[in-house]
Amino acid sequence: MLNSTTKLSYLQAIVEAHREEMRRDETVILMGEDIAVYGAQSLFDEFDEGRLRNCPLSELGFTGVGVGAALTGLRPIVDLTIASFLYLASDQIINQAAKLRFMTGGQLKVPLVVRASTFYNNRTAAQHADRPYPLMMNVPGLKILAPSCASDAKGLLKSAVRDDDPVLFFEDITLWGKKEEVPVDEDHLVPIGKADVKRAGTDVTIVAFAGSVPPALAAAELLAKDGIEAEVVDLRTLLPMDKETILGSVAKTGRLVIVDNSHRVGSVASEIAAVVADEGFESLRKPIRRVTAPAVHVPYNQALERSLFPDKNKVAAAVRTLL
Amino acid sequence: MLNSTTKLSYLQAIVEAHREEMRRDETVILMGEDIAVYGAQSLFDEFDEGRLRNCPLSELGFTGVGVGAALTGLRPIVDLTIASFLYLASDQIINQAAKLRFMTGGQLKVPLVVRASTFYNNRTAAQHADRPYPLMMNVPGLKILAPSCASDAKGLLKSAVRDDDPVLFFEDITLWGKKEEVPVDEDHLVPIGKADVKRAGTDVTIVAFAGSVPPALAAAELLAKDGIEAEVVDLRTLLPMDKETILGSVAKTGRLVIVDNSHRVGSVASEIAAVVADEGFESLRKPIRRVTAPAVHVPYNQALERSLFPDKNKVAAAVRTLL
Amino acid sequence: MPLDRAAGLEGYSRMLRIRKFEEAIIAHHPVGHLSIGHEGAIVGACMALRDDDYVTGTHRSHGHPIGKGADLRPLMAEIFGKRTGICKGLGGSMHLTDTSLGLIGESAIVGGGIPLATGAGLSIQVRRTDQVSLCFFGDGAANEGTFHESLNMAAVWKLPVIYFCENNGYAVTTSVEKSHGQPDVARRADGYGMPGIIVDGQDIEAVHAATAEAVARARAGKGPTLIEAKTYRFDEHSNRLAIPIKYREEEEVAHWRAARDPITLYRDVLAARGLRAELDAVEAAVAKMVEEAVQFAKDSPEPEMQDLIDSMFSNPVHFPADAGIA
Amino acid sequence: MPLDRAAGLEGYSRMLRIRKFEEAIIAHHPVGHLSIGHEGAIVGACMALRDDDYVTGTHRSHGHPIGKGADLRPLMAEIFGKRTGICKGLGGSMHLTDTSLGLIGESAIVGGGIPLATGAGLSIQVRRTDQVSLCFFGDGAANEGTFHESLNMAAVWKLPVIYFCENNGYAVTTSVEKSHGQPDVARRADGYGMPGIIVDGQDIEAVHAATAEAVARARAGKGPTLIEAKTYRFDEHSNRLAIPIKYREEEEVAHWRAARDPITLYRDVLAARGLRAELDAVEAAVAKMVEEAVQFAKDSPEPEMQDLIDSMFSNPVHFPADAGIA
Ligand SMILES: Cc1ncc(C[n+]2csc(CCOP(=O)(O)OP(=O)(O)O)c2C)c(N)n1
Ligand SMILES: Cc1ncc(C[n+]2csc(CCOP(=O)(O)OP(=O)(O)O)c2C)c(N)n1
Ligand SMILES: [Mg+2]
Ligand SMILES: [Mg+2]
Repeated sequence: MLNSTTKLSYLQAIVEAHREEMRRDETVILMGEDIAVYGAQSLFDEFDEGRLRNCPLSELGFTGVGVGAALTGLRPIVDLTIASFLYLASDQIINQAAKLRFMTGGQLKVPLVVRASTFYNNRTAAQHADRPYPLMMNVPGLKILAPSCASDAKGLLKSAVRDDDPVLFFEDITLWGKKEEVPVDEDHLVPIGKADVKRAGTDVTIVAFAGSVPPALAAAELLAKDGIEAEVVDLRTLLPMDKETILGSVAKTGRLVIVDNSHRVGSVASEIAAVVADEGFESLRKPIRRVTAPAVHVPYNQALERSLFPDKNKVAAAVRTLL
Repeated sequence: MLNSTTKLSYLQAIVEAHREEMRRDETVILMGEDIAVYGAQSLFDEFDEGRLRNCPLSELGFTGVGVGAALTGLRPIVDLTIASFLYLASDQIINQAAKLRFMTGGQLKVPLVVRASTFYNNRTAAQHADRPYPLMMNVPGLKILAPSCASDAKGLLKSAVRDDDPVLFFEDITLWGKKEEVPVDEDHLVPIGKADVKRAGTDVTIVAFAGSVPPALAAAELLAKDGIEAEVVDLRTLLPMDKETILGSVAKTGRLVIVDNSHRVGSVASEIAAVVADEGFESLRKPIRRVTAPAVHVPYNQALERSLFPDKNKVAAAVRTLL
Repeated sequence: MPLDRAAGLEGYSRMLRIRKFEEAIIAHHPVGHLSIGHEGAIVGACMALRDDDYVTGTHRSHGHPIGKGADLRPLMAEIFGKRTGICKGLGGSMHLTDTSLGLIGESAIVGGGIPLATGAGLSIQVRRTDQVSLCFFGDGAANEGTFHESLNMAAVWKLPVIYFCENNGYAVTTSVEKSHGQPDVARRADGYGMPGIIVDGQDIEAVHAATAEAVARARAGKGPTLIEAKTYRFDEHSNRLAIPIKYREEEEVAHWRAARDPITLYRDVLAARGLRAELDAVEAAVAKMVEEAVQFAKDSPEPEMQDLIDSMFSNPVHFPADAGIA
Repeated sequence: MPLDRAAGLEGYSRMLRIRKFEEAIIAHHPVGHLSIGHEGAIVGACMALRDDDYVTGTHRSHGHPIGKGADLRPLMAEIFGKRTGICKGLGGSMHLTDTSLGLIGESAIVGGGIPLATGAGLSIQVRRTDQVSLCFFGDGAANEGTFHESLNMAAVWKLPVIYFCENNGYAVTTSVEKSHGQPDVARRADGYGMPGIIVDGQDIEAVHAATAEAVARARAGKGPTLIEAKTYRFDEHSNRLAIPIKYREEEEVAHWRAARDPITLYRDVLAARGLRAELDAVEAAVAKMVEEAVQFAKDSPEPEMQDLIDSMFSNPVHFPADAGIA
């Protein structure tokens, strides 16, 4: 039983994590707009509306309500649905959730999870398609998760709910439907702050996360055909970053390519590159390449939109420039 | 006359830029809370309240009002006063100002300037002391300025007002009172996107901006006593960055230290490091060091607060690790 | 008071253009949020405006430019994501913004357009023109902070803005009853010292009359008005979003479609005014317009990376060189 | 109805503690935003609460914990930035938050505390306790989107929250007349289907009565109330901010100080009730409390980096190792 698994999609795994944690702890609640539309409808069969709050269109307000509830005995999960709406709520996340414990000299704790889905490659255009992880990385006091597969999504979300600090949980809609075997163990947790080597290799390190992991792995297969063995590190937690795993891999390969679906300038990839250019410089044999979305907005036209994001060919090409 | 100058503080220079641009172009207006308190009181003698709008406490709203006015024939300067309030307005800046031209296929232009003062080292604690430049660097469509001296502040702000794209203008209150000779020429403009070598040197490149320039220059003087000649590059524009000047300097020195008052993780310094670790790797002889504020919030206690920020000794020490 | 003959027929034509344009979308390129059911509210409001008045809209963006009288071809081409689209295929279904008719942005960030319309009002006041600015938004948007902040500013500054709420009773699956402390958005106006008016959104002439009065107030420098048009969304929230739950009764939908359709209701009014022949002519003309629009969209080329690049900045600096475009 | 003898004297004592605490700040460590003038509003509201009821406050944060009955020593130590401060010297003047009395945050982001208080109300409702949550905010804060979004949610969900506006007529230099569409914050309540009450903030017993009624409603599950206390700031906005312009008349300030001081007004009331001796005793006791608080603050050590590190995370991961602390 403990080691048995069940096939779930990424989104189903997220819903299961809700179900298990809400069963385990009655202080866990879910808040958001039209939560039933975003996968949670099955939860209504089991939990009452008191713990499943459909909110008015008030992102800043209900995120702050989640913070206030977290300060007073609940463990809220606030679903902002589409990550492009995160900006509206950012003040409560940055100035309140991330700072209240500090500003009160440790008197308070903020066990809050904020979910947001990066809604790109979906023909919804510039106001829906942002991947704003980097905007939050500069904020002390937050933890930021961005899983690439169903079991990590489930295990990380459960860890987030049990964590006493505010956690941002980025879902990737390009992965929502992706199915895999997921542990059924209700205490299957994925630790916050640990990367996962999704593929071992010796010639180059490819660091990726969330929706950039599939193209990274596909590129590794392409390269393997030419005898190039890429190690693919799935970051999983963006903040705090697992520097040890990244630096360890680069120490072995001497080459680093970072794949990130966010805009190039000020990206997650930039932070990883900065860390390695300082602490891993001695092991670097080649420049650090970032394969990212360019610093332009996301267009409605589907072909143009697709052309902006990293794919296996772009990743493989970047690797080849280092050989 | 054209080459004559007058002694002004950094804040006075900013007010003069307003005065000159409001005289030159009657579509330029200033909006914000208690604008008289933030240096603009002398403008009331010359311009009517129609163009000097004291706004209600509605940061998201009046920033969006500025965007709407910019779309319809005005060139608004929106003063958010303290940069820690930027998060409240971020949705209108990111989802509207930065995207509207793109989303309309170029039909619209957004000649908007948003001012925000980084209010640190001032005993106002965590909810007032943020330096959130990096949070905006990931946003395509924006230009971000952060001057370090009165003449750059005046010249850059005037360029910003004349620019047809949205521009974020970060003022640094640790510099507000700093006086220097400033050109009186009403067409004295500092170009957006150009860094300035504030001190020439051959042994190490120190990149800094805004309030991190004084410690960088002071460190250079310290180092000079030991015969180490540091080149200090004042970035001035954070987005788009003047890569050419940075890479050119590193090509000469082979060593790079970046000084940034923002939090370490996902900082402006990280982006610079990433660019150089890719495009300037061949000229790098040593690791890239970032001297930043640590990834913790800003405390009220003055001694603790001061200890967080880069100073000449920390910068000099970082340089020495590269020799 | 009723619209005169010509205006009445034009109003009927614009309502029908919205309906047929969106039926064509369903048939040829099913994307986005439809305004079917809202035509009376949208066109009634737009008919009270001049071409040089400003309008902001929402994710439900098709009706607003059509109501303002826009050419259907670039709008349909935009739906198809084509280069000849009103936004070069970069904006898409939620952003049909035709600036030649004063539209300054259809915001897919709910509530995001409210400050923009307010800013247009400020611009009008500072530039001392006699334009007005009209802001379309939904019942759900009325719960966003931007609604509160914007209406208050417009009231303090007496800006020439008409806040026009298309209250269709729902925000996706969430009813007004479950998301508003009390159900009338217009009742919030008093808190800002602003008049708030409720009007039947299915009656184009009632909407036009209420809006015309608010426009007159605004042009006279008397400040903003909040108008709430009670209307209904005949189709699902978006034909790209699967709705797994039942949130409104079939009978309710059926009733509105059968008895409260703004187009059939107004057709009867105009027919009773003896305009049968003219109505037939309008219907033929609209059918042709929509057909041409679809053909135009189909025949149009896709946008290219250069179009995207050209749309990013008015004054590019180190761009596109440093953007990392492959 | 009047406060009984003990409660009246306690109310007088708390008002006086605020006044003397802040006079000591002016004398010894001039930082921050003073509540002098607001004592009647603050204490009248707090006296209607239990120790386990929640309170959120503002940048003008000294009065709220004192009104709730907090020990003055850790508060004064916080003003001095000392390690023994209620927030270890990390929060400071704008954030005197004593969680032992239900305070969950004094927000220096104007309007930022309104959702927090609302969330405490949600928590109470979900956990099914009979606590209430009281939210202090200013007239300026009432123009923030958080005010609108929070009050609407509290009304829809019938949360046990009391929204208490300290309307002192100004936000820094901006008067209510120049920043609100109409001057009464309480009039906005109707838009959310919530009762809105205006009370004289200089009359502690009137404030207490109004708040007690709202608290009773909230405990009974009848939902939130908006209370607007008309009050006045006797000193400048902040004694750290230079105000270069004249935004209120000296006569106005003089009138409030002379005729509308909540402490002298209430002293007269209690004196008339024959409590002169008790009042003298209270005054002596308060003077001593404040003296001890100042001494405690002066004698206390500075916080260290370790205190800062310990306050960052409840569950640190790779911290402080990766934070870049020199
Ligand atoms: C800020 C924001 N929050 C949520 C959404 C997702 N969303 C799109 S439309 C919509 C409902 C809007 O309801 P309403 O304002 O009544 O307009 P309607 O769709 O009914 O015309 C929601 C929640 C969004 N686009 N923007
Ligand atoms: C979001 C935000 N905007 C602006 C400020 C700067 N500020 C601090 S207090 C204040 C005035 C607040 O007025 P009010 O709410 O009436 O409270 P009062 O100071 O009168 O007690 C302002 C504008 C801030 N701290 N936070
Ligand atoms: Mg609706
Ligand atoms: Mg006030």
